[in-house]
Amino acid sequence: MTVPIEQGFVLVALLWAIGLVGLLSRKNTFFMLMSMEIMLNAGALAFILAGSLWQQADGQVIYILILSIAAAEVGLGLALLIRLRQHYGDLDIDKLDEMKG
Amino acid sequence: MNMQDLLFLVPLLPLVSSIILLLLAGRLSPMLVAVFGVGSMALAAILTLLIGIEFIRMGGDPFQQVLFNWLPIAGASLNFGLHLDQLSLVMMGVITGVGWMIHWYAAAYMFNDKDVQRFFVYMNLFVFAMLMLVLGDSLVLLYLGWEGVGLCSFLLIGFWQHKADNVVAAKKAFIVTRVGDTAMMIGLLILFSEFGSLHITTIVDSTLEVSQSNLWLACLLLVGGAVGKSAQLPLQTWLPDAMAGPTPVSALIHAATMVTAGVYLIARMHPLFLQVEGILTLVAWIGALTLVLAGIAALAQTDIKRILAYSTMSQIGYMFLGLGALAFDGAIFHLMTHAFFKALLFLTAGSIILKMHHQQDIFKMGGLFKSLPLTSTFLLIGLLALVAFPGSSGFFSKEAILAATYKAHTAGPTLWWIGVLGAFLTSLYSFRLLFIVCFGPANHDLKEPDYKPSSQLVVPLLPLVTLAVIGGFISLDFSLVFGPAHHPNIPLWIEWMPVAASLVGFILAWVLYFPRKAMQANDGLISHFCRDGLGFDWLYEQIFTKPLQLFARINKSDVIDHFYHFVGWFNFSLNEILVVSQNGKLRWYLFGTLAGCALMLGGLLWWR
Amino acid sequence: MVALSFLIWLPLLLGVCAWISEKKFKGSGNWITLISLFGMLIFSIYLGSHGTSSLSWEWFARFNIHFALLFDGLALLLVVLTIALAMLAVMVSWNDIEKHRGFFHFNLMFSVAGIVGVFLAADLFLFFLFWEVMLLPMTALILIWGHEGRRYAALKFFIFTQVSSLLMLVAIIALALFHQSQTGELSFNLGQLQQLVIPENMQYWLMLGFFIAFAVKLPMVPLHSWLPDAHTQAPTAGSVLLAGILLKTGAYGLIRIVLPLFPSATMEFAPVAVTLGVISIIYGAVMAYSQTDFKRLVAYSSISHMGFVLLALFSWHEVALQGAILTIVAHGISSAALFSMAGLIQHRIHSRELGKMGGMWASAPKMATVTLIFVMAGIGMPGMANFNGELLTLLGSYQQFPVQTIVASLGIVLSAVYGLHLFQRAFQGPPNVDVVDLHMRELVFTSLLVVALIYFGLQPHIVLELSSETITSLLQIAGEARP
Amino acid sequence: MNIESGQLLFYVSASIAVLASLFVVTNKTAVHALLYLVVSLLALAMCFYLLGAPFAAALQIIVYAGAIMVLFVFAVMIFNINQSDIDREQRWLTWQSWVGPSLLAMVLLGEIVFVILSQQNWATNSSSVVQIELVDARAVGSLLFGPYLLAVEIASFLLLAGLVGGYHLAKEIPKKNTKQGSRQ
Repeated sequence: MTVPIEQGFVLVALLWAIGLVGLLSRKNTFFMLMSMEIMLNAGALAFILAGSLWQQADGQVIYILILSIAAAEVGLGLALLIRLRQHYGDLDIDKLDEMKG
Repeated sequence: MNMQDLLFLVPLLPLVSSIILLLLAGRLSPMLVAVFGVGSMALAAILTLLIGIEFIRMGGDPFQQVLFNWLPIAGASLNFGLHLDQLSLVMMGVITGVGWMIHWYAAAYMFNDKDVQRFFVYMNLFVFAMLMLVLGDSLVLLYLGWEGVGLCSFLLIGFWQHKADNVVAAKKAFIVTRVGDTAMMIGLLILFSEFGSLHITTIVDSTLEVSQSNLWLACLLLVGGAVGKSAQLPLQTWLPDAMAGPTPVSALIHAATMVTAGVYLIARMHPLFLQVEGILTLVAWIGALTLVLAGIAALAQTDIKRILAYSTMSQIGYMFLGLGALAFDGAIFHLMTHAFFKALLFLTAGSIILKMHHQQDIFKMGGLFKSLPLTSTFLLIGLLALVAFPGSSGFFSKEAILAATYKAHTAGPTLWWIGVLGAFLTSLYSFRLLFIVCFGPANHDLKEPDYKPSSQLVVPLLPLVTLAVIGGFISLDFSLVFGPAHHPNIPLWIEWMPVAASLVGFILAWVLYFPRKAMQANDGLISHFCRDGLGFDWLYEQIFTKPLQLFARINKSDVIDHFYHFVGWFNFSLNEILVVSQNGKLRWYLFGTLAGCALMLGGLLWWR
Repeated sequence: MVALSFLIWLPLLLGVCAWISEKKFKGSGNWITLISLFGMLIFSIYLGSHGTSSLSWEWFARFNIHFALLFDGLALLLVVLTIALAMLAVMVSWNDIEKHRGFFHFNLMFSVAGIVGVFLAADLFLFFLFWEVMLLPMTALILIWGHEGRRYAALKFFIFTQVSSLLMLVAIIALALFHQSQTGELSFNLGQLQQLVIPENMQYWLMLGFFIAFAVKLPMVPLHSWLPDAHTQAPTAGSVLLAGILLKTGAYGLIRIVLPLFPSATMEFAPVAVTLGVISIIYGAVMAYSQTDFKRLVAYSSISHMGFVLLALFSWHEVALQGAILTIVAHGISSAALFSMAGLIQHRIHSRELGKMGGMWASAPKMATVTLIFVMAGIGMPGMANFNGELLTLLGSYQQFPVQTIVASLGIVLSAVYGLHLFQRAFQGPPNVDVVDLHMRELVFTSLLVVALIYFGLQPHIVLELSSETITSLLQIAGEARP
Repeated sequence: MNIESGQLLFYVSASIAVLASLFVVTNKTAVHALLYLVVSLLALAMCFYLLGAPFAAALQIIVYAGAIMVLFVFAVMIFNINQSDIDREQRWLTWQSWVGPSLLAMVLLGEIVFVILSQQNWATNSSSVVQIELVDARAVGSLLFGPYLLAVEIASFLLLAGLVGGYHLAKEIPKKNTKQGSRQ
């Protein structure tokens, strides 16, 4: 099978941009988390692409590492969201602005 | 034992006495204080006499005594050494001799002052410094004495320091003379760089080829130092104010010794002055101008001590004139006779002031010949010597200066005429003083009788009276310092012209000031102008003091500091601005970060 | 020689002892500090009597950094001065310190250790370390025991010194790297670095890095503005140490590092440095006259005096170098003396304002006399130590920079103006306050200071002999560097 | 396998992934969005498979779309989302909130795409089309437990930390510490 490699990377960029839009425009932290998943996936796809480009397994290794990072991140993130929900009743990210200068 | 080896004791005695008095402050009775203070001076004077006799017997060759190594300047190590020659012997004689009398008088004058011990600390210290000035074998040692007398002068003018005026006068005296001192210091720098040494004999006898312009500048700066110390134009303003000190101080420091240090300096360094063109003429002109201006200013004074102060200024003007006219010996001669009669005059004035309960205004005196006959006689004798009455000491010395002035190539008839004018002014203000103080109706309620001849306030005056009368017959020999004395042949009328001028002055004074009724001080505009020292004080105030004070007031908090404050403020403001962006909103940060990425990436692509 | 390093460890150790014993027995800290300083004084003189000694231990072998000390005549002179003035600082603040007395003594000894370290260090890394070490206790002294504006003053002091020493650090590292590029090995050793032949342009920049650090410490106008605040707000002991010794570390750095390492760059830079020195002299004097605060006035006068040192050092003339070292010693004594007088007065009337003083001679003649002597020493009265320094400085500098030296001489007049201003406002005029005269302890140390000032005024030989080696080597370097 | 159909399959799954992602981002209901996310992940798994990484594709389905998404689902359950949440979501999502992010994303996307397309030599062969070869799990495994062992260990630490942290954070907290609690 052949895939035009730059088209693959355009897909990566597209997914990443979509995730970015979600991350920036959603106030709901839950949606932000999901947008981040999309972005992570875009990154993962980039590694897989590179791996198949060079015919090496390293891309997949990195994919596995990304996977574990995503798992940890989601675990922690969701735990935080649960706390957030308990505190404020909603998941408005802009309420967490106590670190302002 | 050779007497000359004891030379170091002459300055040491007053110093030791001063230190003892300082260390035992408040523990000695006034009597003991007087014994220490005057005794050390008496010993020093006697020692000086013995050394002098021996010195003359040995033929007057210069004598060096090195005490210890002082400043190991690389390549020009400087000793703490004494140098005795004919010039310094005369100076030493005047300082210890006249100084002894004044100390003696002062012991009686200040006996009841609670700070008499402090007074003698300063007085003895002053004598030490003055002796170092004249005996020092290097310019640095001379400078040590020079500054030392300045310090003592400062302390003694402000001796009664609870009065703000005295304190201000003391400060003024110190700072104005310090201006001169600084000029002299710069002169020393130039001399050192030219001659590679600061030893006086080395410099004076040097055969090195030196740049004329540098030497000229050095001489000018030395004159600057001399002018400051000797209260000549343009640094004369401090002397009248210095009269705030006790009267014996005025007699010792501001008449007999310290103020003549400038004359000594120029006489000491005269070979340098002879090497450069024009500088002696400048000295002569400074002297001539000062003597006339001081004479005019003296005419308008009402304070007896200020009259004498201006008179001192004017007499030192004569000495400068003499120096400028190459009559170095005449100038030193006048220095000596002036020390005699001016010390006498000041001490007499002190006696009068004491009787008058510290009243110094001559218009509040009057008719003293009747109430204080002895004191008034002393005053008369002193004034006669001052106006150079033929036969008195002042006559010979002033004559020597004026005669030399007429002939000298550095001076000339114009300066001579100014000198004659000065003689006229001298006579005018002297007899004005005499007439107003001693004749006419009494403007006071003095009941006490005059001092007894055995009084401690009279006895020290007797040697001074004697010297004021016959001091002119002392023949001084300066041949080894200034070269053989030469007496210019001058027409007879020139010799007697100053006497005639004095006579005219006497007659005019008789007409104007002989009190027929109670006198009042003239309060016209010109009188005021003259009384205030011809406006120099005002001028200097405007030029120097006011700007400095203004700057001090404006810049008290240091303008440079504002720059650092600005840096601090700038950073704080920057912080304030940046804090706005730190709004705590996560998405905002993310947006900022990514916008930055976009910009950088865009920039990279644009300029690739 | 191991004993040499004790000069640095001992004050630290004894400082801790004083701290602990002050906690247990109130008032014992003073004695312990004083006695241990005295012991150190004897010890350092004993060490110095054996001539130059040195020590070098490997420290960070990887970077070729050594714990290297060099104890020569100049170092001995300054170490003795340091310890003596630290003793003065203890005696002056005998009863002044109310809180954390033990910690105060520790800080004092800590700063002594740092300063002695600076004077002894023969390795630039070590030098920098001590340079920073002495900053900390001094900041603490100002911050904890200072007067009303202490926070501001301490911060300012810290920032100025820190920023400037960063420049020095950069220069040190650059120098070490340059050594590596020339010889293949890093080196921080002063002696080795002196062997380097540094290109003109690079020399100039490195020199500037060091120069600015030392000029801030010196201090030189316009980098002086920390000094009046720090001196004014510091406790008396702090002011004594600051004025007496800390300023001298700047001059010492110039003598030890800037002049020998970058001779031709300093010669090129000399007109600028000398002019800045002259500006310091005049500006410091005028600013001193402007002040109404006793300590602030003395602080500005220090700027003026240290201007003479700068003028002398950059003249590269033997006489001027002698003058610089004499001025360093003399100013150390006289300014410390004046600051201790300020401390004694403040202890009595709780103010430093000259306006609140006046006529104090009437009630305290001894104090007045002593102060008069200190002031006179400060304004360069011949026969006192400061005069020798100024005279030699001027004599030497005139040979190289006549115009600047003549302007500098005007400082003599201005010094009289501020000196008399200070003395008269405080002690003369109508009596304003009654103060207690000096008592025994105060009389003892003030008279010692008077004796020292007059002794060094008449017999400056010992100072010059101790420093002659340094001066000779500097002149040799100069001779090689001059085209 | 047919080359044409493989490529076609890639385009289709890529389109699905992009569309599903768009829905994730724009959807107002958390559960719907979550389901779209699962779709997107599955589509990506398809891509992985087509790119010759069957092991990664399997992991994507099992771990990502399976385990991780289950976590999300549990979270949604705990959140107990109701109509008011959806309404609030409606309020928050104004058209203005999309403008800025979209513009920025467009710019970045444009720049990145420009970078990607301007690279001429992607691979050693002159054509930009790569012949995909299968990289199987064995190769991945030997690499993972060979040179990447340290990374694996670190990842295990990370997961452990995530586990502990998640447990600690999501624990029931005492009422008095919550803002809600203090308000009532």
